[in-house]
Amino acid sequence: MPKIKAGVIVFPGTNCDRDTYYALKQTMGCEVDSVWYETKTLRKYQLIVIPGGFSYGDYLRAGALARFSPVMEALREYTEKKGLILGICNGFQILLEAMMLPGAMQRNDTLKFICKDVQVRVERNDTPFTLLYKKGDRIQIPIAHAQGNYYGSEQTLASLEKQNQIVFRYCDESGNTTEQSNPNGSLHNIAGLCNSETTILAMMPHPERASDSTLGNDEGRKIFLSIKKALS
Amino acid sequence: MLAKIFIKPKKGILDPQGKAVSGALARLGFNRIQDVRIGKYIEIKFDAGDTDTAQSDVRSMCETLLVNKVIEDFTFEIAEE
Amino acid sequence: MLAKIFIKPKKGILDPQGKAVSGALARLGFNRIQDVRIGKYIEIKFDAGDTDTAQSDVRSMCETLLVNKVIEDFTFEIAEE
Amino acid sequence: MDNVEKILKELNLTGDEYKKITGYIGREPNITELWIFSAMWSEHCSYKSSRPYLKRMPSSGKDVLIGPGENAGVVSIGDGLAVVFKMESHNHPSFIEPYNGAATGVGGILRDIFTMGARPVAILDSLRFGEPDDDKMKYLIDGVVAGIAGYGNCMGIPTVGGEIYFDAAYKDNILVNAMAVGVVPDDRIFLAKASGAGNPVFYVGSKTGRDGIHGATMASASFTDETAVLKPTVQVGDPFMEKLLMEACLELMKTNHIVAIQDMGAAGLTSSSVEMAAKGGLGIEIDLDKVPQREEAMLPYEIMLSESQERMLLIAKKGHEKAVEAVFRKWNLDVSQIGRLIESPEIIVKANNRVQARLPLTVLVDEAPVYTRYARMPVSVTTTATTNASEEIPEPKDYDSIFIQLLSSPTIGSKRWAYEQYDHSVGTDTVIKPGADAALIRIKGTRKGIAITTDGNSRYTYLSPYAGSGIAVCEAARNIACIGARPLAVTDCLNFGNPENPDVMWQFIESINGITSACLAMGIPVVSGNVSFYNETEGTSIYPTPVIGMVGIMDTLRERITPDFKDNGDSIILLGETLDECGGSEYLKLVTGKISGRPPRVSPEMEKRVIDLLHAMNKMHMVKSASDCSEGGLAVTVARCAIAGNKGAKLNMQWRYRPDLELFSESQHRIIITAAHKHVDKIKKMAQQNDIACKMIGMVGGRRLIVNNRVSVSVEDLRNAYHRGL
Ligand SMILES: Nc1ncnc2c1ncn2[C@@H]1O[C@H](COP(=O)(O)OP(=O)(O)O)[C@@H](O)[C@H]1O
Ligand SMILES: [Mg+2]
Repeated sequence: MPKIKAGVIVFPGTNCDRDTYYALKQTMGCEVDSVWYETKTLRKYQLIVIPGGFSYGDYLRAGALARFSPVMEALREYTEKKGLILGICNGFQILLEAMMLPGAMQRNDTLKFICKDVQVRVERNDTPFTLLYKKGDRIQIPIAHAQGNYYGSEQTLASLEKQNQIVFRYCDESGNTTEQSNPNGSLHNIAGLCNSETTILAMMPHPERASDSTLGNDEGRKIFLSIKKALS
Repeated sequence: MLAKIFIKPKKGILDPQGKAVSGALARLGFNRIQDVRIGKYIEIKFDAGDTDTAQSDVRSMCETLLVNKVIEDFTFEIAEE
Repeated sequence: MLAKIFIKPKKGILDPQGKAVSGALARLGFNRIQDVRIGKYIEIKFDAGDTDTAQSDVRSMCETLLVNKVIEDFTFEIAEE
Repeated sequence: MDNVEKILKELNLTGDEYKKITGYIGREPNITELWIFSAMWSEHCSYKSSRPYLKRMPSSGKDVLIGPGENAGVVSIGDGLAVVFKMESHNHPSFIEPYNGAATGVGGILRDIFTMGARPVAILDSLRFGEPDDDKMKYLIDGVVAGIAGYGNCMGIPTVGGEIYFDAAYKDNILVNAMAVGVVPDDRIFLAKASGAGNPVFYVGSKTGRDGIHGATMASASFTDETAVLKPTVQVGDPFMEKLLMEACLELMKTNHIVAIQDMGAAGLTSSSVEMAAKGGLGIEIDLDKVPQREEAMLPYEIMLSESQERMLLIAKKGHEKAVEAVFRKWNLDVSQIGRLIESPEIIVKANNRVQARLPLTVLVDEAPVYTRYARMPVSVTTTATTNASEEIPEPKDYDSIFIQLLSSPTIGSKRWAYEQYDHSVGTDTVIKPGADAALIRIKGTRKGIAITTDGNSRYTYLSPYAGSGIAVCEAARNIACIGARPLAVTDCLNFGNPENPDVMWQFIESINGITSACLAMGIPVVSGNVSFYNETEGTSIYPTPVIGMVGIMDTLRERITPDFKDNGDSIILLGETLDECGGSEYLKLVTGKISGRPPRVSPEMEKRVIDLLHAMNKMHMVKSASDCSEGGLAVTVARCAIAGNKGAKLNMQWRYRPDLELFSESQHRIIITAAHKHVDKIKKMAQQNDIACKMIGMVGGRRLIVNNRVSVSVEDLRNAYHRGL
């Protein structure tokens, strides 16, 4: 079986690209390229990851300036061919700004950057990104962002719920999606969304930081292993 | 030309920063505050043939880049400096 | 009353955000941009007896809380809604 | 020049210094030249009050590759790798504009690291604030913490540790020290030493504005109302720009196009060009018209002195110009060839096709004045530092309540409110996160880890600069040891008042002596550091505040130890001896509001034995948890371990002193460990062989922390108190 080929997009200001690269290699054993933001085609990949960081310094709005990079054109073309896309943190913000997923990110309601472990509940396991989890699984995973407060209009939220596009929600230790367990004010405790075809997953928590037992937490590892299984 | 652009959170959207500032003002003794909304103020100096072109340029800058219409509203003014 | 407050980086003070946006606008084809400065736009609804009190209230809100005078300048307008 | 006196005053040069200048160059300097002198001869750049004393500190050792003098110290860690680290202050700018002051402090120290070819892997911050009870101080605290977060997070370098103390002594002069650590292959280290006359000089990074023109001068003067006038020069950091600059420099450093590189820090273009050329025994010629500028009509001295951030100066090899430019263009950075190296050892500055300044480098660098300042022991040392602290403390009626108060006091309480704003897990190398005794960063591709901590209790140094400074070194080493690592080397940041004040000078010299003897006794070299004088406002100096940054090494990550209690039934053991030592303690301050008494006794020799013992026991896999006793004493340490492990404990103390004094005494050289019961005898025996006091004081278990019949508090209540925040 040929090795899976993955690309990790690097914008000016991206800073989780090396972490993500390492995690993909370690967990999926796939071939990984760093993909410079000026790249014009992504056809050779089966998985594209838009990693975390501060593309263009997060100036104006997180993700707003990255959205106009040449690679985003290539990404649109790539989605038409149903390639998988994983957007993590800044990647989520970029996908929203690019309108590849509905809604927008506001500043955390604490008005501060938050870096800590949170609990999220897996809402569905019929996506290529979550198939090794059980529905309702609770995983501990770090967040690190200043703008992760998801907003969608009422119609948007209704449609996300109806089409079952919410993949992860912030929850407490017992798996309940309470206000207390919501770190940033996200509506409906949204921590991760997919598109209706489930080829795109965007999430604020960082699975690449929870994929290695040396770091004390590998509960996010199954996201990469799920992708591997889905692509094999 | 000089464009002054005013961006604010859409009506109905919770503005956590505005809320925090409103509370802080109250603690400072400004106790008749009803509402605070915080957005962005952008000044752009640029060349444009005439005011009409300038108008349409600025509108398109706002709509493509400067404003996220899911959460923000904007207005602007143009002056000839 | 409605106060509209415009805050921007002082002259001479680096505005990294404005610089980044200026570059992005150029890449989008707006190529006659000379300068972009980004600050804050604040709207405050509040009660005040008359416009004079309102004026002095808003000035003092700006000076004590809303504006960082070390790096920012501000202007404001007051309307009776 | 008219009005020389007025100008000298503005430039912070003395009349004698001016005479020296005219003597050396054989003529009156012009205004640009005088500004260059004022920067190079400022305290900040020339270390004119401190140089002779700094030399006392031991700076060599078998692993030291580069000691003080370069942008940062470099120490070998084997496997062909080296760690690069340094600490620096950004005190005055942070008081004027907390967010940007702190942010640019982080930016500056990171440049010192990647200038040497190392990729930064961690940031630490050591902060001192006034009591957090007025709005102004809260504003400063919020701004500083957010500024550190804003810069480090955007750069994608984890901020993994630090410390925050609160004391009225810092009310009008807060301290913001930042430390950065990087890793580099030991054969790819870059220096700021120019070579090859004729080689081109490149400027890269942000454009130059009038930012921080008084920076080096400001850091060399006290705060008065006049300094407030300097406000408009405040620097704004652009971490995005620095991220690009870092990636571009690191990419360039993989090639063979450059011979030397130096960041533009204090005194900007002046000090970077002068120092690089002088180190190489060459001269340098620069044309200011080629310097990318952000503002209009800048004068030559303004360009030379600007402290605009995110800029580097580098010397390329002749013929490699295109290749150098290509790398920076790829990263969208301004790059400009602004001059070249010349044979004759002088700096020639041109602008508008005219020579604006022409000065011999030796005079600027080697002939900078050195002052032997008058030093005298302050009266306070004899009046406040000799009282018997314990006599002033009444025994509490309610131990639980005083314990909870201590645990939730700003200085002892958890700093989670701060470090949760720092991205401490980016990089996927943070094995031990903030909250433990030291941070642990793994090095991918090896089994190694580097341990990092900062320490410095300025109440001790106020009461005895010698003892307090020794304690800072000991505590840092102990913190490194508690996570299972071995101390490797030190960087320091010496924050003091006005050196022209004999009291301050005495504190400074004593402090250096304290660091020196502790480092010598423990065999730990000091490889980099920074001096920040003039931390005073309207004549009142801060407490003498030396901060020690220490790096340690762990050969295999499997040796790591964390402070949390692990299993019910484990024995809790105290290594080291508790004395009746409440002088300068948190407990004394909490109860009496006083900072007085004798600080704890310090013995670096004993510290070393305790550390070695812990290390030996850990090698035998007997240590389940470890944490040292510091502020708040034994009781606070046990509480932290209980909170971290979410397990209670029952202590059975055999009192030697009044129980409260024993529980909250801040005696040094103590570590609390836990071990399986079966190992206790062996542990005791090993301790005895090494002449270290060792007592089993209790057992892990239950949901409460109970001490004899004195204390009984649930772990839940301890946690709430500890994490209460400000
Ligand atoms: N400003 C800060 N930034 C990051 N971490 C901090 C900061 N202040 C304290 N910490 C972390 O909190 C923990 C406890 O700090 P401290 O009480 O100073 O420890 P210790 O007494 O062991 O030196 C440490 O892990 C430390 O790194
Ligand atoms: Mg400790």
